Amino acid sequence: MPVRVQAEPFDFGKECAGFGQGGSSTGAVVAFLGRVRDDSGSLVRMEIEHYPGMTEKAIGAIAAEASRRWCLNDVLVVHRHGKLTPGEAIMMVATAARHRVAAFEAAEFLMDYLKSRAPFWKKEIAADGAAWVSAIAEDEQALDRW
Amino acid sequence: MPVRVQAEPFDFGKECAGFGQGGSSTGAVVAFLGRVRDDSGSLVRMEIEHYPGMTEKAIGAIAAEASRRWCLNDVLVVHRHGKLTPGEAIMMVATAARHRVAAFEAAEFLMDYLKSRAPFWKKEIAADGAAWVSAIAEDEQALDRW
Amino acid sequence: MIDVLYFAWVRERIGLPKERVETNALTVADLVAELTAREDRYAAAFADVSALRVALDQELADFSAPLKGIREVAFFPPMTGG
Amino acid sequence: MIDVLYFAWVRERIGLPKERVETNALTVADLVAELTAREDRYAAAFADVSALRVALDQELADFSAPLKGIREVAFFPPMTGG
Repeated sequence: MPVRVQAEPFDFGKECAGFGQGGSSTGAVVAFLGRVRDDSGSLVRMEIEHYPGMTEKAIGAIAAEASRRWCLNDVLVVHRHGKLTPGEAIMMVATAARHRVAAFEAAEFLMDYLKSRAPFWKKEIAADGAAWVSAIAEDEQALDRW
Repeated sequence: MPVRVQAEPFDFGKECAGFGQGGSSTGAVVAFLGRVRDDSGSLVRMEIEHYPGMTEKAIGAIAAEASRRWCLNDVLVVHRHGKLTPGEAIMMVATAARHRVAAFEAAEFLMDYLKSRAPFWKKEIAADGAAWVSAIAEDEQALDRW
Repeated sequence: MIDVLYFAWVRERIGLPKERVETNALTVADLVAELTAREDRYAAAFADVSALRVALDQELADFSAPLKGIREVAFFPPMTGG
Repeated sequence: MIDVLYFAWVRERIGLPKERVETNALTVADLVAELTAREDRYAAAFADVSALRVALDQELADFSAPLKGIREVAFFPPMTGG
């Protein structure tokens, strides 16, 4: 399954080990891992809410568009929801293509669209209170280059 | 060791599992894997020659420059030499940064410079003969964007 | 009858994740006006629609989009995945 | 005395990976001229220096670079790593 939305942790190393290894037409694999940062040093946990049903559909459409534009041999998106602790893996994408430029561009395209077009919302729970993470203009602008 | 030049195979999954996992200031990890492609279907093996001494020095300088430009929390380059079969891993880079844009850009910078500035030469041994891989103009031009 | 879903701080302000709404609203904007007129908590959630996004039957849409044939409307802030 | 190294098809054409060369060449280009004059296999390897790269003491350099103080010169085609 190229798209997985799950509450359970995933193992980035294992996912990378098993990705894009078949055949010899793949010359380049790019994998991206997003982790929970703790900038303030007081983050207790992150909670990720999503829109079941729409989430899978939206990511599937983004992954299909990337595969079409860059002729990918393989693509993978894993995104967690629920409660996460600092340092934990939030999500990953991986792309497999003949050449490195396609693999890099497709992975960045996936990330840019997942950021702003997949229905996830992050809330940071710190020692002194909780706050929803705000979308930033840069992330919206990042879509313009595609 | 952030730079390894070796004849032995490496395990991309294991390298990814162990990379950039410490602390909670890393929000983004990008890993790239280069594999031996067999476009013609007749490739028997690839042989990679390098310049011992200069190789480590050149890659070290490229990695240091990437760390400086993008303020990386971690960086890794592994590159093999010797005989490889189709589908085998040739090399990998990994970068860890606070944000995704830095991690992606640094990984692409590393790849662009390794392609054209690290002393490796690939030879393809096919059923019907052997030939050195030619450098392509695009790879040289790719350096212009940095 | 239409299912209306709320996510993130929209859900928190309105105080529920989902409700069935009896409406004759022709567009999303009409539905927002109806909901806003109901109670303060709706007015608080919809105070600035430029800060909100809407999905119709799980596809992103505009506030001017017609509701004809739509079974599920969702309101939420800009997404912050990845 | 200077160590001269050859890699990839330069090594194959010249037929050896490394040699010690007695030379008074002031620049890389002078050294190339001396080597080219030696034997056909050198002339074949250095026929088109625009297709070659040179490193002095393991740092990329130009063919116009001076050899003073240099202990190791390496000739090779454009790199194809990654």
